[in-house]
Amino acid sequence: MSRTFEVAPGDAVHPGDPVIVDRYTTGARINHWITAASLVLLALSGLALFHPRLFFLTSLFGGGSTTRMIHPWIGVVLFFSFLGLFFRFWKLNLWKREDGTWMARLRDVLTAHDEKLPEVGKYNAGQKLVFWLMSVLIIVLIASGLVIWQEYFAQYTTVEQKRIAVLVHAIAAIVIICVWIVHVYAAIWVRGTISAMTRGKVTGGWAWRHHRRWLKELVTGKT
Amino acid sequence: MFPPIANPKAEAITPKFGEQDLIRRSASSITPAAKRQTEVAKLIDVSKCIGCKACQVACLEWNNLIEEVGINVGVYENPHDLTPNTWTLMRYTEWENPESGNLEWLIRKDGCMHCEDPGCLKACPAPGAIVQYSNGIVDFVKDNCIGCGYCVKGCPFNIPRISKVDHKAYKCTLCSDRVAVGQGPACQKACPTQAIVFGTKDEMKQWADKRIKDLKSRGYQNAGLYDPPGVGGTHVMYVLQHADKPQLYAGLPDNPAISPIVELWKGLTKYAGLTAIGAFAAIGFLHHIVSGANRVSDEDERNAKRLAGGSTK
Amino acid sequence: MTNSWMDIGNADVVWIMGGNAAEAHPCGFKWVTEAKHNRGAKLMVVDPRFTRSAAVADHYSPLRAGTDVAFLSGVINYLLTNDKIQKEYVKHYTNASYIVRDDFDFNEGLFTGYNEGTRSYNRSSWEYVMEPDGFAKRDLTLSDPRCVYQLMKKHFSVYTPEVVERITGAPKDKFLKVAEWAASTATGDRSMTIMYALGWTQHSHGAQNIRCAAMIQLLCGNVGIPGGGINALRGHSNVQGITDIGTLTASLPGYLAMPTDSEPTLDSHLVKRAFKPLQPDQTSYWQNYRKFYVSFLKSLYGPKATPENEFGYQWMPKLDIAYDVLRMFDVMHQGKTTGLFCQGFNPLMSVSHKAKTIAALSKLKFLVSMDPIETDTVRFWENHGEYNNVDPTKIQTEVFMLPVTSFVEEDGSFTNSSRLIQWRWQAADPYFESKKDIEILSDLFLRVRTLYEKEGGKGVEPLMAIDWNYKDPRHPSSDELAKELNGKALVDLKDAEGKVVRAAGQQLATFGEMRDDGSTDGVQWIYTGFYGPNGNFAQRRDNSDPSGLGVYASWGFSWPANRRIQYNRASADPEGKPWSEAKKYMFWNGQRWTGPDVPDYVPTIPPERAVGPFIMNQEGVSRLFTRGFLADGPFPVHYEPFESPVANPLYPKIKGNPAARVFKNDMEVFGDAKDFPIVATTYRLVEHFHYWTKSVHANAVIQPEFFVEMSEELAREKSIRPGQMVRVWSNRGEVKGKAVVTKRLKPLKIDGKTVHSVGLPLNFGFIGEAKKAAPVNTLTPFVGDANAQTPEFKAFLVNVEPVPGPVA
Amino acid sequence: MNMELSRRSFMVGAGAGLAGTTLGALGFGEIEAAHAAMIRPYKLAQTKEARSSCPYCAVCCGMMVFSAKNAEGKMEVTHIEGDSDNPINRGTLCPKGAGALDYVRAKTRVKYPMYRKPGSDKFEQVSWDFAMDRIAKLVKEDRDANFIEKNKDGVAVNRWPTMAFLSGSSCTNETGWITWKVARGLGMLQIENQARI
Repeated sequence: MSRTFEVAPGDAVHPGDPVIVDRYTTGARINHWITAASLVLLALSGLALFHPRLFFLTSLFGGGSTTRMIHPWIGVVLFFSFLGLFFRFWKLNLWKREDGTWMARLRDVLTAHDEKLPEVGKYNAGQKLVFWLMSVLIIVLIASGLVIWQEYFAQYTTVEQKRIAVLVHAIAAIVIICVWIVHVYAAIWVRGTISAMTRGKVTGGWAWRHHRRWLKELVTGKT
Repeated sequence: MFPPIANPKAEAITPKFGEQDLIRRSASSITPAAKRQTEVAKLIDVSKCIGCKACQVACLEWNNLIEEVGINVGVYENPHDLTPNTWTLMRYTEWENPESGNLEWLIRKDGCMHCEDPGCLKACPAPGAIVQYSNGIVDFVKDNCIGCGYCVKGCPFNIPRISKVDHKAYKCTLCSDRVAVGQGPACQKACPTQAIVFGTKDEMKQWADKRIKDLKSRGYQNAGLYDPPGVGGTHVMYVLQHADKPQLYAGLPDNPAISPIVELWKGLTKYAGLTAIGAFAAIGFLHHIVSGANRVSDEDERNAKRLAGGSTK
Repeated sequence: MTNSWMDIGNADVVWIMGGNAAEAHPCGFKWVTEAKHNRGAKLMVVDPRFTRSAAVADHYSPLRAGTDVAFLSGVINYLLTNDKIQKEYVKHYTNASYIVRDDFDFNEGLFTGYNEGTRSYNRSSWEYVMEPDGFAKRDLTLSDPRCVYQLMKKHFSVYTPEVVERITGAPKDKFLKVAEWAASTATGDRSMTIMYALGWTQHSHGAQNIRCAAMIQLLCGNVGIPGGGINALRGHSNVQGITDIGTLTASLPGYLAMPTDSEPTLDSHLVKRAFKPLQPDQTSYWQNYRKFYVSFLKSLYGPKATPENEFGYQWMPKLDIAYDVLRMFDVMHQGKTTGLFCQGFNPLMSVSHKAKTIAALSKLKFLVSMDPIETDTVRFWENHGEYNNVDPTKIQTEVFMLPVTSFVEEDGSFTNSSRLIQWRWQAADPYFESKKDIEILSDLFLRVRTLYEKEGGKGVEPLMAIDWNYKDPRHPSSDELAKELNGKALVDLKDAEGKVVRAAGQQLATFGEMRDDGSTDGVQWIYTGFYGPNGNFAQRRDNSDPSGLGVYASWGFSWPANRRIQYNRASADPEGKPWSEAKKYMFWNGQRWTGPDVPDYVPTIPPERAVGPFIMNQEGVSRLFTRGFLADGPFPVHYEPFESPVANPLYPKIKGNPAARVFKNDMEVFGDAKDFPIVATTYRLVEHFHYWTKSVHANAVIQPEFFVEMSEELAREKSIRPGQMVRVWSNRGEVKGKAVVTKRLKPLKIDGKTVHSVGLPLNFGFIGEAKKAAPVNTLTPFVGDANAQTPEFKAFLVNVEPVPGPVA
Repeated sequence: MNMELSRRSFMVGAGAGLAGTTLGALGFGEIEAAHAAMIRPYKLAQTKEARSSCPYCAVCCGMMVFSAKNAEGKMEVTHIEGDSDNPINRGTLCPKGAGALDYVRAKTRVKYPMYRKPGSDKFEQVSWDFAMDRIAKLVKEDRDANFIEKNKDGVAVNRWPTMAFLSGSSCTNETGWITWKVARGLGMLQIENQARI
């Protein structure tokens, strides 16, 4: 039986010591970091207007009014830049049978018993979950965000609709920040990961340990 | 006649209240002065109102507001709604009373109600952009306003308007600058029939009782005072001929209160949200301490090399 | 107003009809709300529209515009047939008991003496029967079939509630409630005030509308008492004062008359007017006419006025005919007028039949406008598209627009609607190059005189005779002029014992001090005392009110003689006792008349002498029957407006008021009900003042655009949507405005047929900040009241249709 | 309430813990200290007051007119409101009176003498002298042409029937008297005011 090929254009293996694996193209990396930066700025400016205790964050953006003005625009940037990521990655993030098993063994994931986990492709279930959550939440945020974008869209909705939107926006924002924390922490905890987004490369060992099938397919694809 | 307030003086006068008399300040915690100032209130007696709009003009003039000249769209309301420059507006309702069969022309002066529990202030994220004085006046502080429009969502009466020009929120100040020097609001001073009176909240309630008695004697059995408890009472109150049906008066809310959605947003969400974020951060932190980093072993590298081929030393 | 604004607070019933006080006089209307609040007074409003006044009324009745006489006569009939009148008052203070000549009669809608050709009456039969002793015959039992009371009962008996409903469309029950509430004040311990304005005067039978109201008040005993009276709510801030001054074609200051061709000498003028009393002991104050006239001439001609030259009487212009505003524009339209001065006046907006006004103005050689703001009139020659479609190149009129100071840039005295004279202090410097009227007119006068001195010309003597003795002749001060109005002693004035009562040069304290020998001057006898020996009383600012009756006797000065309620002698019964404690005002305390006000006559004249309160009348009493003083009859009669949706239901043959004057070419442009089935009425809006505030930003904001008010029924019938542009046209022109569809206007059943009405606010034009509109006087007919020649703005015929296009 | 309090204080910790520590250290905290002046300064200070009366209707409401020196050193009105001492209006004003300031400074206020030539489609600014001389000349021309000293019966009638004067009913009594004196002094009969309309 044949399985779908788990490799993205640009992924490649370079034999050597250690083996080096190309994971992300320059384009993908730039795209990611734009998204990441906007998300962080959005979180900071958003939180500033969300909780009085954090209002001081507005000074990062040159005061309350500019924060109010800038935040939605960053949102727009995030939306389109994430759209880029989405079209790059959505195929490889489709849910697979082994993802279920992987999720079932979350305890082994958290205790770093990777050997007990099924071989996964370029992305494991956790990463896929982050991907899909981000996608959904960003749509929710942009939609609710437009409703409460006073400067341009105030006249199109009722006060009651705005109230709902502002609540939804707040909740979605909190969730996305949590998802972001997971994402970032995972990258830190699983050593050797960050280079994937900085230099675009990981070591063969990293690939072997965390994304064995991806590595195998790269190799077999190569020979 | 309710005793008129003495004429204003053409000289500098030290304000009778100010920052030291705040009891609430948006997005910031303050310690209110030990002694609360006497609560003031504006009483609008709809049964005395002739809808002349003197209040609208007096408001424009005193506050140096320039409204634009609109058009007629088949009604008496002009402008057609509150705007950043129109802080008060006469709203007209023609109602045929099913009981008496008489036509009643109900005319209500719309504007900020100066709630005891102001939804705008609760919703406002900008420290000090909305303040409440211990005399009950809820005021917007332009320089602190960031124009986010949260006050619009917080207000149960749909009063604040955001300027397209300077992106600041505007509404009736109850002429805080006049009250501070012992005057009543400009609209109250102008009102030809004393449909608007101003004084301490107690005085206003007593005056309202007189008016309600008069109305009942004229057959308005449901005449009453509109001082909605849902927002802790207001510092702008109405005498209504039909206090049982506030909705009649151009949609005056029956029992206004800060929207539960806003309460949820500014309440639980605010706290739970940050807790969740904090928690996630903390858990990650702890997990790292407990389980340490997930490192790639040499063996992994060897396996990789074995798979990928290439020289070995 | 017989009473004051504040006095309205003493009323038990307030009746607003032919006016809309809440809308046109909001701050005066305050006193209605006070009466309601403090005394539980009832407010009733009768109006074609449910007005802002009606919005706070206890009772509202509609009626068809122009049928007030029928409605009011119905009330008179109700009072008489149900004997709801204050008998003692009627007996002693009205001419109810006077016997009328046998040859006086009324049938088929006409009184005796009508001449169809001249549209006028020979009024000789409208008179009392005179006794040999020269006094009029009376029957105090009121039983003589020829006494005024009996004649009234007969005359008004046709106006039953059913007939009233048939003519006016006012539902019987609503009409009866008004009558009952009015009757409730015929008791001596309750009072009713009647407040009216242009809604009564601007009809071809305007004077008779007001007559009806006066008769009702007299029958109820409501004249001369607190909270009573006939209260004309006047328009412009000083229209009362300017009318007192007499800038009216046939007037001199203080209601003295212009000389006419038929009065070649001073005596021939005076003899007609020194009315002798018709009852013993009556004051008949006009007996002093000569004193006032001579004092006036002394002010006008100064030292040049001497007994030898009839005090300059011969220099006075003499009137050939009366040039009321309608005739003025008719004459102008005939091209007989060279120049027009408009001082704070906008005739293009305010005179009927705009097309005629434009044609008339275009025939002028020159027009001078003196006004703080630009008027539509001063730009009548300018093309404003559909709103003023003229061709400037075809208009040869020279136009001067002179900048005049506004009210804050001048000082002087003002006489409000209730005869109260107050002073205004200057607050600011003149705006840009603007100058005060006084300065401009003095300058013009002196320049013209100089030209005559240099070049000579016609009428030099009368021109030079005018006394112009001011500190700065080019700029007389308000203070100097105010003093002139009051008058002074020119020599030491001595009483019978030869004691000097007023030293030469001293200001006079009352008009009682005026003399007819040239030893006093004084422009305006009714104002004498306002700037007396003790200074300028217009500036008095003591607002204490010891009686609590809203008299404020030391605030300003109320002419005549600082009297706040006129005819206040009638607040006491013939014995001098108050009619009731509730209405106690002026009364006889055994030695003198006393109370919070100034009595009508010498305070020591005892009640026994039965001197009547109505001192300006020869009878000393008021007139329910006006003798020959009105052109169209001694009793009111219901006549339809000249443009009416139905024939007169009582006298089908009579069109309009038979004694009203109509110019030929205007008769031709009356429309009839066939082409114009809808009744139109014009009115003012509270947001605007006349034609000024369309130029005032704040007011343009709160009421920006001309509109047409109509009932939901009419809108449905013509498929007009709210806010849609509609076209309204009469036989004289058309206007366009936004439709305001309202429940406040309702179709009425008139004589069995449904009649619709539209309301047309008149405050809009083509100059200013409000949206441009054609003036409503494009539509109005060019016909006036039979007596006052006030144009019939309030009832005429139009048609209405939607103008295709988007709803606003 | 206590619950609420305790929860809040906890949040403060969490909030700070998340980002506050570092950013707070950079001194952004100050922003909260910056308070804006809140109540607008009283606008009638440094004005002069005059007692006036409303120019509009015949209620003649008492007015307080406040003015101050403008750039050119002329006294200029800055605010108008009702005079509470006046027994008629007790300080109240209708929408016209309340807006009287906009009348004084109306866009269509006439600033200079303006003159429109016959057939012209515009006004041009002229001097007072030009205007008054021209009017005086026109007046004399017509008066000389149409003034009637005696009627056919030889009665002195001294009238000038071809000139009309509409006298303003918002002028002072004193202005009214001068108007009467000038108009009648010249012999005019066509004189009217707003009494009828």
